[in-house]
Amino acid sequence: MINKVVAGADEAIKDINDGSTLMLGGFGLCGIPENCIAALVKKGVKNLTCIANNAGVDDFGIGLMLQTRQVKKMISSYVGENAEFERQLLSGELEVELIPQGTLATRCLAAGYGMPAIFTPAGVGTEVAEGKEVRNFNGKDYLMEYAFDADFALVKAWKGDTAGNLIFRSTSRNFNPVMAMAGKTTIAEVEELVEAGQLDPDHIHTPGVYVHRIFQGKDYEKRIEQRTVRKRID
Amino acid sequence: MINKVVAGADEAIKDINDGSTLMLGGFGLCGIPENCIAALVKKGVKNLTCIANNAGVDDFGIGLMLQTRQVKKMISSYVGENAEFERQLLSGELEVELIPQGTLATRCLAAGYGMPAIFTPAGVGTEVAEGKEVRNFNGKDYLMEYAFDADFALVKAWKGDTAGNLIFRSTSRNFNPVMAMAGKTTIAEVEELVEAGQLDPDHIHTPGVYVHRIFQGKDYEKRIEQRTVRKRID
Amino acid sequence: MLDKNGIAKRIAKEIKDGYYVNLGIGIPTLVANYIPTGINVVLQSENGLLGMGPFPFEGEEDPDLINAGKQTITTLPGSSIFDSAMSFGMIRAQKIDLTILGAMEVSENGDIANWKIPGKMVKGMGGAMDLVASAKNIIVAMQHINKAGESKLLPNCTLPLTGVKCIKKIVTELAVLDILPEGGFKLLERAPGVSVDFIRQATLGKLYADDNVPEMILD
Amino acid sequence: MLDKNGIAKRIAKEIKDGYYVNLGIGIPTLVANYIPTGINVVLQSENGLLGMGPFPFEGEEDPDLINAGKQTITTLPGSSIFDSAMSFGMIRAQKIDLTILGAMEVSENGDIANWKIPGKMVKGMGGAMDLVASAKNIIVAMQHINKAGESKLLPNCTLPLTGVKCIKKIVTELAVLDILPEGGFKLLERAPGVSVDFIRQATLGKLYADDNVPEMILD
Repeated sequence: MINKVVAGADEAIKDINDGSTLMLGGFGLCGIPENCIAALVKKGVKNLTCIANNAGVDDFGIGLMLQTRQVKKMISSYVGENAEFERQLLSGELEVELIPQGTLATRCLAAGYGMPAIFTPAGVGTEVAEGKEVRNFNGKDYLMEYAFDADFALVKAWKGDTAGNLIFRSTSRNFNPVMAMAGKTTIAEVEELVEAGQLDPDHIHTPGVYVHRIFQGKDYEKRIEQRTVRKRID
Repeated sequence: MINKVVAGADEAIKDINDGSTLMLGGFGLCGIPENCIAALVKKGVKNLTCIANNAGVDDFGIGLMLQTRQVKKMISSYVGENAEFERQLLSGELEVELIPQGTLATRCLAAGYGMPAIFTPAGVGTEVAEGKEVRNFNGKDYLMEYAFDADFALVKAWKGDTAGNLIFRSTSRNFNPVMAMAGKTTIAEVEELVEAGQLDPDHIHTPGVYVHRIFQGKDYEKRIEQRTVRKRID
Repeated sequence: MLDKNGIAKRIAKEIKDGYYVNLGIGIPTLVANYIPTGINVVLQSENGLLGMGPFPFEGEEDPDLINAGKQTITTLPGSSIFDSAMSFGMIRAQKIDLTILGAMEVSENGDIANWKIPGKMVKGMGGAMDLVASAKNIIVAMQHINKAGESKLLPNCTLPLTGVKCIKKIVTELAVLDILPEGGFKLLERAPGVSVDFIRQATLGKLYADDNVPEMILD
Repeated sequence: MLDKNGIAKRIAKEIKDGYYVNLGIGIPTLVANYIPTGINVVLQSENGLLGMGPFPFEGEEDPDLINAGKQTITTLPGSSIFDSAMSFGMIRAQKIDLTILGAMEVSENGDIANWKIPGKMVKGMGGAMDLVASAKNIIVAMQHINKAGESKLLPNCTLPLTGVKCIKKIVTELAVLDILPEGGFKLLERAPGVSVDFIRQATLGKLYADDNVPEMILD
């Protein structure tokens, strides 16, 4: 099997340079590549275009890269409560392209599956459709949307093996598998890195062929954005 | 959870009538819905259009439905060594539409993912392209191929639960998950039917929302088409 | 006049046995609390879960298990997890029987605006545009009139659209309404104690009402 | 002149460390036997497997585990299983570094015909059209001349095409050839004992050969 292991986050991102286009997995703060983000902040690369469903919060996730002004453009479906984000956007320092969440996911899938474009009804008749080709199939209008073209995909998995195979845990899966397929270079950080052969081939979510570098992550905070609970007396 | 369990194959296929379009999972004889095929032969429905990668062999798989002349049209990528198939094709009793294997799989995916059409380079410049729209993206030509529209998908899984969730085993997965997503009505037969909650949510290949009926199959033959082995002295 | 829980309660009556349902943020989330007992319903969360369960007990929160509102939740026996592409795949393929979401404005031809107010900071459409464009069955939970007393059921939306000609049913603090295929709001039910005239005044779009519009039955 | 194993052996030298490789049926399958030791290569089987292992030991055949030729096989540590859509997705997305397949005819501009002979029973293209249309790096393993002594390396294919302008390298019983971007077969290596003149006579398409074309080195 082909060994994809690198020592750590710094080595994994060493060729991410100014102006790169990155995909970052995660939904809110769930399943985000914490180690890669920390390494990017440390490295200080600038003018990044980030394709990610959300932009993190002020002091965590992609928000950390916004504070250091490393992000030139965000391509997201929802950019939450993030004061620094808002400030940069209003001041014109940050470009933002908002696209429907399903379009975001499917444009990743298209890249991973070698489909140059896909059709979706999301956004027909809205400002999202401006400048886009509309096509009718069976009486319904669809927009043609193009596959993403990202230099790097940074994803976070639960377990991975030395061959780059990945298994995700619960809803931290979200965008990670489709982005893993979509990056020209895909970097995976995992909570537990095991030898090839330790994962059941039937349980692998992302086959190693899609993963170029994998490393054992560390110090995961896994911050919860909305802690909602019920009382035991329920 | 919504219960999808039916008593057996006869009940599961009870509304498959003459002239229906069916998808049947499997690659060669691997992962085919043996129980459903037997029930269709018993029921004797005719003029079926079958979308399946292969057409079985003379005395097994879809070959059984060819012997009883239940199939009007096959849509496949490869129709192997099957004397009755050949006879019916040459005599004009059987229509065959051959399409590239990846196109077959992706037209299923398109149906399951609500995409009316997809683009693939497979078949550009060949007779497969005749009458189809060719479109150039980034200097490369692609054919536009439409999502399948099948009345029923018949799939075979290894394990399933009462909520219709499916797990496939090894390469018997093949076309089964994409067809499961693509059928207007999807019928799953499983080697082992368990209660909802017995399967790990992270290991489910086909979520139950795609499955309309599920039953515990029986008497699986799982015939091997090409038994290739090596000697232990290797 | 209904409060938010009343609206949620009334909408819950539209949920039928065997439905897969996607609930948006806000009032729609409350609907989960009023799903009739004795029916089997599966909630989809578009971040990749079928079979959303209740909030976890204190101390059992799992940061890897959240819903589309980023709240910690639980799974149920029979739940399944999938990626975002499959999640919106099943939405586009109309495998979800019912979508319930909020709106700022709805027009009499079924357009909806719920994601952007010009001049205000935009947060994004999230999955709303996918949901409204794809769902075969959408119920909008919304306020009939805004705080300034202006109608939000309009001849045409004034805010940027989320989707066009996609809404068929609306439940507000005042009424249950269908949108007619040929356009116009059809009044089906009045909130307890609310008159047809009051609803007519609160509806800027074309309103059709029969002579005897029944009051909602909530319990 | 090479036999089938000789062709496979020569092709195997093109496989580099870290390659993901798809092997077609026939001679390409034999290539697996000659992959140089000391390099790490992963074989893809388009029915849904990365990391194809050797045939099972007698008595250990698993009917659920086959390759694209429907042969019983095994997995290896690090193997992964996926569905047919993902399998052809990774093929289309050019995640497979090298595809090796057979051909009935190849033209000097890189067209290939390998699936259909008019008048004969057609079995279908299987995955061949997807593979040739998508792969960035294809090697064709084929006979240079047919049993009647006629060239199969032609100015234009006479059989129905599998793909157009997609082939860049060919290994036959006589030679290793590239197809030039501007068209034409470029002779790179001769099989042991085979002359350039012999290869020229066996090649109906345009053949370019330098003065000193080396013999293949097989071991």
